Amino acid sequence: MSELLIRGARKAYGATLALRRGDLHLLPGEVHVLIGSNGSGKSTLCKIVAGSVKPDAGEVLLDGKPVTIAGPQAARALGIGIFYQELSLAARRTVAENIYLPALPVKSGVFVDRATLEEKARRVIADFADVAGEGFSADTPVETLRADQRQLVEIMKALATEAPVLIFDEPTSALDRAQVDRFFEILRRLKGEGRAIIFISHRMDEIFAIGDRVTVIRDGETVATSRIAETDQATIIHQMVGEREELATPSVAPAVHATSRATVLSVQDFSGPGFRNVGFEVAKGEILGFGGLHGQGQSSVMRAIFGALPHQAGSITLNGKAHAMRSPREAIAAGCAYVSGDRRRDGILQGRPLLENLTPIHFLRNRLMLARPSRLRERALKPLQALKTKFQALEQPINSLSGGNQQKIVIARWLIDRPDVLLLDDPTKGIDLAAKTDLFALIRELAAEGMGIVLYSSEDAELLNNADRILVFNSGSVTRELTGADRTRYNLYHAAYEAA
Amino acid sequence: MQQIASSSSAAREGGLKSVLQRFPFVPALIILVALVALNGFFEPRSLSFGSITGLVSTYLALMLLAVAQTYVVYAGDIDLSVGAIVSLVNVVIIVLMEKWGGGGLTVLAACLVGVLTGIACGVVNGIMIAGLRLQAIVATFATSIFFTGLALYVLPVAGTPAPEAYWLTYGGTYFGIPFVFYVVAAVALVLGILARMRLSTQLLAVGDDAMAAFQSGLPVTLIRIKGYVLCGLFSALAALCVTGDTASGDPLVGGKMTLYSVAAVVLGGSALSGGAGTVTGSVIGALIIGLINSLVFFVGTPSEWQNLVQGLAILIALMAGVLVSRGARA
Amino acid sequence: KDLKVGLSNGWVGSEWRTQMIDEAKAAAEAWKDKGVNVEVVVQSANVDVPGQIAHVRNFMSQGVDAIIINPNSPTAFDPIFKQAKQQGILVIATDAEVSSKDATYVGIDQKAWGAAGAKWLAETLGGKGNVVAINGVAGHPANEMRVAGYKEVFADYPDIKLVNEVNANWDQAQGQQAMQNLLATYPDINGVWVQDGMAAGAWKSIIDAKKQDSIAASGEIRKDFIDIWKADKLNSGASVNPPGVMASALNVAVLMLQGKELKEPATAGQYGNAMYLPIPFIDNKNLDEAAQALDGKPGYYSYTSQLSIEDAEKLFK
Amino acid sequence: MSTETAVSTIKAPSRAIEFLKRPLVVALILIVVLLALGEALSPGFASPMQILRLLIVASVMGIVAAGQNLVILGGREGIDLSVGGIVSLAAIVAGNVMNGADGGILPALLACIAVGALFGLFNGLGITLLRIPPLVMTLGMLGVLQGLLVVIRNGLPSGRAAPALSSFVTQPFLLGLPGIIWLWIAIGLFMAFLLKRTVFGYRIYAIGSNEQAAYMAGVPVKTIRVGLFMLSGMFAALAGFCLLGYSGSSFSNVGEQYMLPSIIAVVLGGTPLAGGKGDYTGTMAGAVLLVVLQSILTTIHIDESGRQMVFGATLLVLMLFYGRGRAMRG
Ligand SMILES: Nc1ncnc2c1ncn2[C@@H]1O[C@H](COP(=O)(O)OP(=O)(O)OP(=O)(O)O)[C@@H](O)[C@H]1O
Ligand SMILES: Nc1ncnc2c1ncn2[C@@H]1O[C@H](COP(=O)(O)OP(=O)(O)OP(=O)(O)O)[C@@H](O)[C@H]1O
Ligand SMILES: [Mg+2]
Ligand SMILES: [Mg+2]
Repeated sequence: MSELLIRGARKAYGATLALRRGDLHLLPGEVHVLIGSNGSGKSTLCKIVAGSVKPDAGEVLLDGKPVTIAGPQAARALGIGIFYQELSLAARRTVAENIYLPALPVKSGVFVDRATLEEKARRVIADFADVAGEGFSADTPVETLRADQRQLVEIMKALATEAPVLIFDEPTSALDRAQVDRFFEILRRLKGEGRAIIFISHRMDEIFAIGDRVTVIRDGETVATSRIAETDQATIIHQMVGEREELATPSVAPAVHATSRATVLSVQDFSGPGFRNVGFEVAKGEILGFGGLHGQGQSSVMRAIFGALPHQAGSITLNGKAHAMRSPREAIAAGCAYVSGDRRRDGILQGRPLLENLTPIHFLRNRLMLARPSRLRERALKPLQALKTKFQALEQPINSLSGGNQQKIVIARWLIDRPDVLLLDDPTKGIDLAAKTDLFALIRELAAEGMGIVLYSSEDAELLNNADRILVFNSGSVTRELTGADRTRYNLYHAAYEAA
Repeated sequence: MQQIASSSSAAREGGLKSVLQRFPFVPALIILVALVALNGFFEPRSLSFGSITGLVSTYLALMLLAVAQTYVVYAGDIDLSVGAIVSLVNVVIIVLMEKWGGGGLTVLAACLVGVLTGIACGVVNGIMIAGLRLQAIVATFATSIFFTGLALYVLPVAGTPAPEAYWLTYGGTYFGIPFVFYVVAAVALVLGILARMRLSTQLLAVGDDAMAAFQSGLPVTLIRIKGYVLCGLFSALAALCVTGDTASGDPLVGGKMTLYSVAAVVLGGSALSGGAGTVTGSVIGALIIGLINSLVFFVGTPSEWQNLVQGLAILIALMAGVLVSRGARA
Repeated sequence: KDLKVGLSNGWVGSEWRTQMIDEAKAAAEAWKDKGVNVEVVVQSANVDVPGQIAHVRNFMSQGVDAIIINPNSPTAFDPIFKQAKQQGILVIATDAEVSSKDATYVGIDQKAWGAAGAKWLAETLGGKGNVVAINGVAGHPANEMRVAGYKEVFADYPDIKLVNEVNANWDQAQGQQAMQNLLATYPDINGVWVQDGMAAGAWKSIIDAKKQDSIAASGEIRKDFIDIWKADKLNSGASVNPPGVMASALNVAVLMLQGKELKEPATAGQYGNAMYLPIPFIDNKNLDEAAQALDGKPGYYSYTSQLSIEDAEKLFK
Repeated sequence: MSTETAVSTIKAPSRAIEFLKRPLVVALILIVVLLALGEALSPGFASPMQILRLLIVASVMGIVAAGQNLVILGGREGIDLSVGGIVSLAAIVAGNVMNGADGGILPALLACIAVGALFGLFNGLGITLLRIPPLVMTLGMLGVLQGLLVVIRNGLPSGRAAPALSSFVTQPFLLGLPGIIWLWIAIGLFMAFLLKRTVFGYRIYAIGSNEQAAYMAGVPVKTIRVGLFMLSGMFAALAGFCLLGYSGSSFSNVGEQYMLPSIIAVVLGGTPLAGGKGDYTGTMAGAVLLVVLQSILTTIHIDESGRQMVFGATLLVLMLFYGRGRAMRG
């Protein structure tokens, strides 16, 4: 039974004020939702509580007593367990070792007690056994797991602490529906046991499904705490965005049909790692959605079209010309763009200025040899404005931006020189609602200008609201095409869950 | 049908892969066996018991030094001062044994001081790199200069002999078995114990992703310092072996061994980036280096070509080691 | 009977060592004319002391009759030489002395080598002046013996002041840099005692500073230096450590293997197992002869001398 | 008690302090301090002539470090241990091609640059195509180069520098500065242009900071990396060429002393070994700093053991100034 009170937490990174005044009152037996737009300071607040970030000011009270959290170890000792948004896994260690890494069971004081470890891990894994998917066991090295499975390991790692206070910083961003459901079941059970739980997500439906109370944080400052039952989506969004009234109702663009029927991208009999016999066409001005459960080949198909994965069979025709697409370079030269949801791995150039992050595609498409910063700056500013990116100067390093704004930079790099085909592979992962709205408005605009767009999203609502046509993937193949009035949530789920 | 076939082939592949994952030194072992066979083919007497004993006693020091290097490599660090530590410990024990008279007990006491010296060097390295967050390659290069200076201070000129009691023991035979094999057995036992210790797993986890390990609540700084301490300890043990084989003090004796120790670790299938490897592999890697050197001679390479052929052979073995161990993980 | 002799060289960082091996091989060839088949097997590589111990072990595996070694350590080979002797192998060290009672040293006295250069310098300076020394690798026995040699000589000249000693690791460029630094801080030096390998570099700095007329410094025995020495009329003197030492050692070894006995047993030196060869000295008096001896040789070729078979035979009963 | 009760206003670090923390500035200040110290210890140390001579030595180091800098900036644990071997090889090749004749300078320059590029190419191909870690690949290549040097010296006469090259390196050329210093300045400008004003430069930083992301953004990762290692080989070869002019004749192992110090110069110049950050201006200051430090130690009259201890300790202290990594707990 733990009650956690955080008052006036503050953290600055150089000139960036990540957290201005973080307040949070967490009670035993509740799931307390923390919500706020990208870069509002949620993760920073969590990391302060978990001891991995040192606050500049503020106090933490545990059960009414002020405590010093000197580091992650101290936090654990105080009974605080955390799921990190960016995960904290050792890729080459096994699932079991990862789950118990902070507290490996020992015998004789120094030796790892393998038997106990495996057994304890099996018990934790058992909770997720049927939703974890293939190849998930206690002795699997984490590096061989899929993104959603890794997130499950991080969840198990947090659960294994059996801490009275548990923090989950966007634990569901890569999970599929069944996995989320299972996770929520467990959260409810823990809540029943009297644990105090912080839960962060950008998905409204999840928040209302699991939360008891919600604290909204805006620009590093706690603005309101209310009971979920006594608030609604509109109110929360209003609190999140402040004065930006027009965003209070999420704008849902009606499905617009392709303005021109000219095919810009055609993929036939396409097979490769994780997908088989996929075929489709994208017309100019069309937004084609990829749907289905997580990891059914949607991402692989996009990466293969983009040349980042090899394909074994099939053809890719872009603007009427066949391309082998052996590398991203070739795809980019052909007019293809790809935005990955995994920006840390595929997107950002860590530590480099925004300008350098924005220009690589521009260089390649214009075959430039010399870099003239003034010219580049001019080119780069326009797409940043279109995406409403928050930044101070093009010279600031990209890691000084929040996750969402980093993703906007990654998207903007493709928009300096318009591509013909835009492949969006879960592009809004970790982006806040306001930014999503901006982004989809822009995507629609780009389509209207004649671009062909392929969109995969792990959020069904996003697909349904934005795609003109949806191909539902199941086990690496397209099993259903939803058009026009068929694009309903029911149809989508039905196609996704039926046996391939 | 199709699915069944493909999944069973995946299982077979997985079998080989999991063997390599559990025992990443298997490729190195194969190279080692091949080298032993080639040595035996070109010079049958090199496989005689005496020659093998000689090989082991000569390269025992490098094996231990490779082991020392492995523990820091586990955590993604590197130690370019191991050779200097060997030199320092060598001169320290030689000078002490001479000063204290060279009797049985004083020899042991000197060895103890030597081991403590090695540990102290490890602590210095650990504090510099893990504590004060200097970059391992350059910081240990700087400490290696410092340790070498210290060794020169302790013994300005190579030459002071070790007491006979010391090197006769090292080179001696007991119950029909040469002393070095007892050492090998003892080392194997210690390594087996260390491999089962929590520290090994923690070092590997830190090497895998230090930030993740820290956020998980591991005392990363302390773990890395412990890695350097283990490294210093095994470097000191290597120095004891060098002293046994050379029976004298030399403030420069270990200098060239540093880069060989790194090569041995890589040959043994450990990743320099940390997080993966075995000490067994490193021991095998050290033997591979020794056997390459003797093979180049036994096949009758002209003297002016020996360096080039050795260099090429080691380069190729290094590349093969990296390629195979990556194949195991890919 | 055919003889098999193993040659071990543990450092390949200089042309001198290459020449040493080449001359030893040539000496083995020369025995053919005498009807003695001497087969040499060579291990020449950059190795550390343990690596060179492995050389000896490899020779033992091959069953050679004698081992001639240019050792990387004076004392480290005691145990392995003992084993070699037990196998009936003759062990001869050259160029650097070893402490093993089971080996014989055939080569020059490094201390006398250092002393000869110092004596020349002291006399050239008329017994007074400021002198600096540029040494090889600190802690290396050959270096330390040479240092002991010059220290002893300079001690006899109270007006010679040794103002600084530095180490330049037998590296020509480092010798040049060291000299440059020394010239800057001690503008009034009169003499430089420097070992071969670095002397050419030191002289380059002296010439660049246009001080070649006011400074006397030791020189080298390599042809390209001797050419400059002659052309620029440098005030230099060089004690010769001839690369032929290993050839000399080989000739002695073959005679020993034939069962001949030395007239005077090898008992010189600090370890009582040395047989010292004469140390030629080149100065301006005999520079022309030296230059003539090197005529037509490549630039890296060192002035050399060795015990011919006949010379060696004279040492035996 | 609270985590940190003081309600502090965040101190925007003052501009002056930020400026003083820049590696380049730190290095320059330290250079001045060391020169003053040297002058105090031995008058004449900081005379203009002597500073010029130090700069000549520093420029050779700086040219090697230019290549090292590029390779390190390119990330993926980029490092080039083979530069020492390439410097030696290039000096021998250049000496043999020109053999004392001024007319041979240009062919000699081209020949040794080609040799440097060739070995850089081998390094680059091993590192990109076979994905051997750079430390391992270049360490192995160093062994091969050392062997090659022995073979080559057996077949080639040792060459001599042309008089024009010697005077270019050691004699005043323009405005009282020797040609090599002008060359170094030109290389400094070239590097600044390359890194800040060319697409190649942008791409170096891109692959250095996140190779996978760079690949996905169409950067020809392998081509760039091979190019970096070729440039490193070429800079090392150019340094070998200049070194020939400095010392007049080529001799073995001239390059050995540049291997690890070139890395130290880069680190002292503020480029972390992790890559993706830093520039060459800092490295130039780092090279001068290193050379000034070394020569101060030559001029003071202490034992070699003392010199080495002071040198090692000073390097560690310098790294503590600005070579430190980030704390885990931000
Ligand atoms: N290590 C860091 N260095 C510099 N700035 C940082 C660092 N970590 C976070 N920030 C900045 O602090 C602010 C808050 O970031 P934080 O990660 O807490 O946001 P968040 O609410 O979790 O956003 P998201 O929903 O995108 O995850 C952002 O502006 C971010 O750029
Ligand atoms: N299929 C892939 N998916 C994602 N990343 C990849 C893939 N293949 C390679 N990479 C990343 O990019 C790096 C370089 O890859 P690569 O093939 O193929 O360079 P490249 O762009 O083709 O260079 P070049 O055009 O000069 O051949 C790899 O080391 C890896 O990190
Ligand atoms: Mg966050
Ligand atoms: Mg390619």
